Amino acid sequence: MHKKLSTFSVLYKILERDIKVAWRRQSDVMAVFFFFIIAASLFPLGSGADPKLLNAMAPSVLWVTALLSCMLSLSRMYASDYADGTLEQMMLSNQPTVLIVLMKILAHWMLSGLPLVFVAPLIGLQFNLSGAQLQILALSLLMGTLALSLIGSIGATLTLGIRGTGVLIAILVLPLYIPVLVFGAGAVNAVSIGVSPNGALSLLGAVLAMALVFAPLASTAALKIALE
Amino acid sequence: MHKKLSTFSVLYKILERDIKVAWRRQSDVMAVFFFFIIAASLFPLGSGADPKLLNAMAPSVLWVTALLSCMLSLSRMYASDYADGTLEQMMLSNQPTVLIVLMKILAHWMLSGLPLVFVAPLIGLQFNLSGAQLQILALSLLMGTLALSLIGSIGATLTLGIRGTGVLIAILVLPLYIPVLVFGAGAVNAVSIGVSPNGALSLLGAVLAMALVFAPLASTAALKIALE
Amino acid sequence: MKNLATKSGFNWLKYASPKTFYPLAGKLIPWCAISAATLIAYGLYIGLLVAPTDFQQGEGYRIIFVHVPAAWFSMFLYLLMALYAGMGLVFNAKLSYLMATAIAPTGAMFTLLALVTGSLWGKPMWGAWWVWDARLTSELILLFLYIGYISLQAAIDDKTRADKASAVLALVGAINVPIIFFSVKWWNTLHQGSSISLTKAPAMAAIMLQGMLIMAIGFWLYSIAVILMRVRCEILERDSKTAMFRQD
Amino acid sequence: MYWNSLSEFLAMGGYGFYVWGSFGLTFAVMTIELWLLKKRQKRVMQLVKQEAI
Amino acid sequence: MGLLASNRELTADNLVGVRGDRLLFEKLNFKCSNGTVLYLQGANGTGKTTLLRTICGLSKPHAGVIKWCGENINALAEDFHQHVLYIGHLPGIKEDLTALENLQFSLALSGSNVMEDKATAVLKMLGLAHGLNLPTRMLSQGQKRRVALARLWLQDLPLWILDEPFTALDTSATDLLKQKIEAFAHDGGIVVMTTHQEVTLHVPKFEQLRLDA
Amino acid sequence: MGLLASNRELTADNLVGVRGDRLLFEKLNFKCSNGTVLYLQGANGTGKTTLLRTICGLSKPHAGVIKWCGENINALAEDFHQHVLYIGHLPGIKEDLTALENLQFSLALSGSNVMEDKATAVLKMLGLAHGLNLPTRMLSQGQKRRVALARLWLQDLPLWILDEPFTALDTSATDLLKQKIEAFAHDGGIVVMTTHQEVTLHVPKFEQLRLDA
Ligand code: HEM
Ligand SMILES: Nc1ncnc2c1ncn2[C@@H]1O[C@H](COP(=O)(O)OP(=O)(O)OP(=O)(O)O)[C@@H](O)[C@H]1O
Ligand SMILES: Nc1ncnc2c1ncn2[C@@H]1O[C@H](COP(=O)(O)OP(=O)(O)OP(=O)(O)O)[C@@H](O)[C@H]1O
Ligand SMILES: [Mg+2]
Ligand SMILES: [Mg+2]
Repeated sequence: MHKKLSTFSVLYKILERDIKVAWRRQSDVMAVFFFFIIAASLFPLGSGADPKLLNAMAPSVLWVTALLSCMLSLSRMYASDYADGTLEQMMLSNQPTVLIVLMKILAHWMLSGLPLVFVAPLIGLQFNLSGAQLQILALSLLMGTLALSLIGSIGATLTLGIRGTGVLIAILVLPLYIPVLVFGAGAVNAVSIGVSPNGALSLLGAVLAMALVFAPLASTAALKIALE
Repeated sequence: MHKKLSTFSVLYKILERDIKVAWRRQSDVMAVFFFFIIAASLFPLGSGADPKLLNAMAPSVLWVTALLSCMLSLSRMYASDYADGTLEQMMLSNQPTVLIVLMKILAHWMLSGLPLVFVAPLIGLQFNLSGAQLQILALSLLMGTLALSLIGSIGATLTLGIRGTGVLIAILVLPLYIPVLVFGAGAVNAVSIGVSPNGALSLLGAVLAMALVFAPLASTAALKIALE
Repeated sequence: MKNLATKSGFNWLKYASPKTFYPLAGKLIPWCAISAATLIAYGLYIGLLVAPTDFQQGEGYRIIFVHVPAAWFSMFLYLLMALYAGMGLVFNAKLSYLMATAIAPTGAMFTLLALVTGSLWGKPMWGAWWVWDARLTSELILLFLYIGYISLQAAIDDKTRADKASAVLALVGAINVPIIFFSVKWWNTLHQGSSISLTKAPAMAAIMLQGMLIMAIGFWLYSIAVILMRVRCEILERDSKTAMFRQD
Repeated sequence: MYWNSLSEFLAMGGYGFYVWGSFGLTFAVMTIELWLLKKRQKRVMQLVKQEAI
Repeated sequence: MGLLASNRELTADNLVGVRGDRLLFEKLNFKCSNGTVLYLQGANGTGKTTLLRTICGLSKPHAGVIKWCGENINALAEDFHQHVLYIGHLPGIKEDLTALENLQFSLALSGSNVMEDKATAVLKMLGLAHGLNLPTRMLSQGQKRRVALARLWLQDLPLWILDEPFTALDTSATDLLKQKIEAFAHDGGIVVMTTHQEVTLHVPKFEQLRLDA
Repeated sequence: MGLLASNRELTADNLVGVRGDRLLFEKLNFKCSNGTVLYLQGANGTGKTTLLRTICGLSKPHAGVIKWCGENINALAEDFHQHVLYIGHLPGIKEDLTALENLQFSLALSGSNVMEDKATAVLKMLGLAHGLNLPTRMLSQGQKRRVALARLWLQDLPLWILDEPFTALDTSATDLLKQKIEAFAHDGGIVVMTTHQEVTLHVPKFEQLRLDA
């Protein structure tokens, strides 16, 4: 009557479905994207048009904005699956929950972190960043946003089913994001002052590696607690 | 068996209930507050500790952060009333919907805009702002956050019942927030460069007046559409 | 109802059940409180009346007698909280969760005090209420971590879930604290700029050190007393809810 | 005893505001914490008594 | 019961209901006077919920009019709303508030001010004694429904619109609700309701309307 | 039906259920073997949902153990999950996806790969022909439930756990579901279910368990 699916194809289905759902409401995929663009453009509006000031602000403004836009979409990461009972079904699936969590994180990254890697340099141009700076900005975001999705997943699972979640997640997650921000923006700043960004980038890599190990475990524990 | 309540007391009950719900989870009231503090503190971490740069960034950073924190709590403004059917009941109430909407906006402002007026100067100290700058910062936020709640309500009602609302609201609302930001941060910047902030402040007042007239009407229309 | 602690098979946990602990804590509190009051009074005496002035900073340095103990305990209590939270998760011991919950507000309070007294010191010393120095920044982040823990605890009203969820958060925070502190340090060294670091202790006079230590022990005993009081309240509150439910 | 007069003690060599501010705040906050706890304790005790009846 | 004494009438004239691109019902006519229970039947997806929402004015009909005492309800707006009590698929309660607070708020919304002890009494009668001071999030499915339904015992409105009111209720709650509906109809109230359960109601006028036709 | 042929057994040993601080049931014992339908009864809020969630391992029991073929389900974890089909109060479907996509995903989650035409056929049989390619958001309450229940026709799992499966279903859907449950039990399946409706099921072993006691 039916054949069994391999672990791999079950996980692939989970990823595929998250992306399909997001795609169905394209506005969602676009949204993080636009939020980043609009929020980053607010700073020049708020501060007058001094190009030197803008250039100096740019790494922190772009990185903080990227961080906030990834964070904003966190509450969406598990909430709807929780509300409609899909998450229960996932926990009852015959696959280890850690792997399922990892897939959800991956989907979140592909939908909210990855797009930023491509627009950030464009916005960077508005702030008069140099080519080298833009390159490192993109590279640091590529690694950094994955770490943000991983760490963010912990906040998202901890606050499942709690109302007014958006802001609570922010409070839980922002302090944990600080190393990512420091090393990510630090790499771009290093280029600005003519220092090699490699140190910052390798530290960022180390943070990412740590997050890859611990975040899925912590999220899984939090999920089990939330559904109990 | 029972007496009729006056319009005034029905409206008061609506305001009271919103505040009670928020108070029940004190974390909620605190949350916007803390988000503001934490997010504002991220910028120095992204940019290094140069006090001159920080001082120059401060007006735009503080104003943009205040704006973002008001915006983050927008999705909470009507969403839970919508999800559990209370909003339907409000529309079926014997009070004009505009007034009900106005009360919800007022509650939102009291819970998310007003507290910022009080903490912003404290954070301003961390950016080495002067006394005069701090004063104008607080004043501009007092007027500005009310306008933000009013305008935000339009975005919140337009996106009701749409999943992944957080980011979508942001996109709808941020462009409308620009005048508030420009005049609000502009007033503080004016003080920094030794110009009178009165021009910017009176323009901010004009924006607020416009918002007071149009935002409740627009929100009401959006609500009716959302519930149809 | 079966006692949760007995299930785990660790004998010492039996004594760690809230019911046994409640009267024990009640006996400890007065002793801690009295010795805390005595030590703090003695520390104040040394700090304000006996210790001589600092040749660099004048009398302003006396803030050290509250600032430093507060800063120490802000960090120490966080570690302790994470430890209890971890034990709670591992042994499923209710009392451990209760301790973690009770520590958080006091820890946050000391963090806030370290920040405020530090600022009050910084204004006369550096001419600014705040500088973005690595140590100050780390302390600020520590406050955020406490706030996160307390907010999460408050936002979940199913107590069992609140305990477990915030324990997970405390542990995640504990893994992160070293990384955060390290990253902040690194951030500050990259941008040397004008940041002023806290000066190396200028061969602190023995009497100053003595005053500070006494003050610190006083704060420690105060923390114990307050935390135990809070645990007792927590036990009663949760217990009485159970009783309330049983009535019908 | 290090001080010569009370007014000198209070002035703290010109740092009075900062020193007394820190000490005052520290002990004020600690006292408030204690007071809040006492209040909570009283409330809980009342609740327990109510249920006992 | 002052409100219920006077003569009321709810009529539908050639209603047409459309959802998306789909025609649900056409040329629908009915007339309900005091003491009527109008019982909508139909398989899943035939448009019962859509019709109920149209009757209370939450959705506009595609064509046709609904009249309350002879006047179009769209023209009446709030003047009509103050006579309607609608309980839909969604319970309309806040999970953060207690049962009592929820009840008081939903009463206040329609302008009636009910004493706390009266409200408490009704909640107790509905078997919610122990949950009075719990946030409703901590109640079971059926208990939440009971909180939502408690309004029926406390408000003097002449028209009730109930969408599957028996969902999730156990037998004792179902009986209570049935009796309440019967009493209400005897006092001259008008009820429009749907349910997939079998119900027999002893009321002055019991009318059925099938939507599949 | 390979899976169902072998002997399975679900047992509960001295279960204690607690929600918040409230004791719901105590010293609960039961044993279900092939062909059993265990029917949980009890008023609203007596802990039926809690018990069902405990049986599938979503919540941990406060005390006591649940065994599947003699082994503790907590130890089995995923090895137990691959035998269980749970449908709770929440339908577990995404409103943005179509009925077919939802069905395929929930099948994939439990590792079975069903041909699209087979899934389509079941959905059609359940009366969802016209809604196949609509996002489920556009379906009525009862139609959504049908989508959630469609899994029952497509998966070979030996243990079904159903929380109020008849909610929102009209009579024809109720009949289909009843027949399916009966057929499943005759093939040796085990069902644990609750409902507030009256049901009579013709199955090899029909056991009732009241929770109010
Ligand atoms: C991690 C938390 C902190 C610890 C462990 C700590 C510890 C200390 C210690 C041991 C001293 C005296 C020895 C020395 O001069 O180096 C000191 C001095 C000082 N601290 Fe802190 N502190 C902390 C946070 C803060 C904060 C948050 C502020 C300000 C907001 C601050 C402001 C000061 C000032 C102004 C001095 C005297 C500066 C000087 O001697 O040049 N500290 N701190
Ligand atoms: N938001 C929507 N957009 C488009 N069509 C919809 C929407 N909601 C419902 N429909 C369609 O309208 C029809 C009627 O839905 P309605 O909810 O009124 O049915 P119902 O009779 O109440 O069914 P049930 O017994 O299942 O509650 C359904 O076939 C459904 O597909
Ligand atoms: N999240 C929760 N926290 C604390 N208590 C809860 C929670 N959810 C439910 N309860 C309590 O547990 C009890 C059992 O709830 P449960 O949902 O298992 O009941 P049920 O038998 O399924 O009822 P129904 O027939 O209404 O669905 C209820 O009395 C409820 O008050
Ligand atoms: Mg319906
Ligand atoms: Mg139930």
